[in-house]
Amino acid sequence: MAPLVVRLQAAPIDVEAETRLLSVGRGDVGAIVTFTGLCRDEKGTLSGLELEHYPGMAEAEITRIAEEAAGRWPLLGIVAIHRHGLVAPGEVIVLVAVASAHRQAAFAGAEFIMDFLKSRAPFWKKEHRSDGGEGQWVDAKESDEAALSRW
Amino acid sequence: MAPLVVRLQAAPIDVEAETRLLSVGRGDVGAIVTFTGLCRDEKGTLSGLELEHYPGMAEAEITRIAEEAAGRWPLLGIVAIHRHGLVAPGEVIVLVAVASAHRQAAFAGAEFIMDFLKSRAPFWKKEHRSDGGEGQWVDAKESDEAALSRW
Amino acid sequence: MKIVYFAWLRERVGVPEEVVALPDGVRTVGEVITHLSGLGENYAYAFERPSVIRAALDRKHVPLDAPLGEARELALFPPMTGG
Amino acid sequence: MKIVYFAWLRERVGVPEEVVALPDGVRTVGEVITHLSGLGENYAYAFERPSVIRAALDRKHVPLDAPLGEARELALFPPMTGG
Repeated sequence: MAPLVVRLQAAPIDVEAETRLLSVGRGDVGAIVTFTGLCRDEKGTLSGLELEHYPGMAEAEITRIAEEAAGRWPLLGIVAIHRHGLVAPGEVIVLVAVASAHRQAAFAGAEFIMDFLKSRAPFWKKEHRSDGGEGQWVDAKESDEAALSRW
Repeated sequence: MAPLVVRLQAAPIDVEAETRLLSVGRGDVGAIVTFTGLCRDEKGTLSGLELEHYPGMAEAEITRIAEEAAGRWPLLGIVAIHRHGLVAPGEVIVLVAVASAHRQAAFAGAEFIMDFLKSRAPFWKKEHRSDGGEGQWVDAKESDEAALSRW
Repeated sequence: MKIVYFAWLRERVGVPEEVVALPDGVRTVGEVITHLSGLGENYAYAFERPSVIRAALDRKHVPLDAPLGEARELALFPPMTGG
Repeated sequence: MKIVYFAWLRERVGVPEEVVALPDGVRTVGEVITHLSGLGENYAYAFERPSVIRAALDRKHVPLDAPLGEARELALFPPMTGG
């Protein structure tokens, strides 16, 4: 496996710059699959999401998931970057980019990482309401837990 | 369905600019999956790939595949851009970017489009060899035809 | 009928497209291929393995047993390798 | 033992972390939760549905019946909603 970049940051994610690292100056990468998860405004009712995380564990857990993916498929590079703190609608919450020689491994690796990141990486989202009212903690979806069973 | 962009071009693809169109100024997009297929150099033996296409049919066929995806999943936007002519190693041959509210639909839509694009869009690749020798036409892979059966 | 060729089929036939007068009995794509195969060495070489040939009528994929119908353009090409 | 809380569990308990002296009989994560539930109304509210609680010992996920062993930090939190 080649580059593995895992990072948490409060600042906006530069998707293009982070993804470029996977292919620049090399001729073996034939496929890159990039997933970006964006903050939705829920029909204008939200002004943003507050992302709480478990420092120390969050980065370690994403690294563990990425390394598991690298062991399952012939990947040539992985970038996984997650925001914390306040994120505005339209901004990127998470970026997962996976490089491989061929598309099947790149797709599988990216989906695997996202599925496990959703249910295993210690992050929690709290809504910030546009009307200033008390926002709710986002509920975990059963479909996210169920998504793990296919791997 | 929202924006559907299908284009063939001889010029390099600006992945970042094309993908940005899917989320700019909107709060309903929660997930974008981007696939880029890159020209490999096959351990330095290739100086590039010549991409031949069937004008008129290529764009129509990719549009048909994208519309089929939009009918199967709740997609909020699709961008599919394919190079023709000479492409150098490291350059993007094809970009498929799919937006949705949630990640499962975005992943499925992007994989579906790529699987059908590979075996149904009328493009053919000829190798250009680094040593100046006569390059070969790339053979279709049986695994690409087989990939269609899962949809 | 206008026939267009792509990739190594185009290289072997020697032209990217041509208009071919088809005998009366030729009614399907496969029958066109059989007819073309008899037109010369370059055609025989191009169509030596008919089973790998793909076809489109008026820019829509069709199987080799498809009738020509009213189609104006027949495209013949190897399996596609885009993406 | 050092216990850390996240999300609505942190809000309900009222502190992000604390050191709790555990009685001798408390040997598993689930037993810690039972013990905490008896420490006051805020704890009882936080842990009213023990089945939804997730736990990590020294920053590794563990099931609720996991023994505490030599772990130094227990984290308790709701199901995760990252990504």
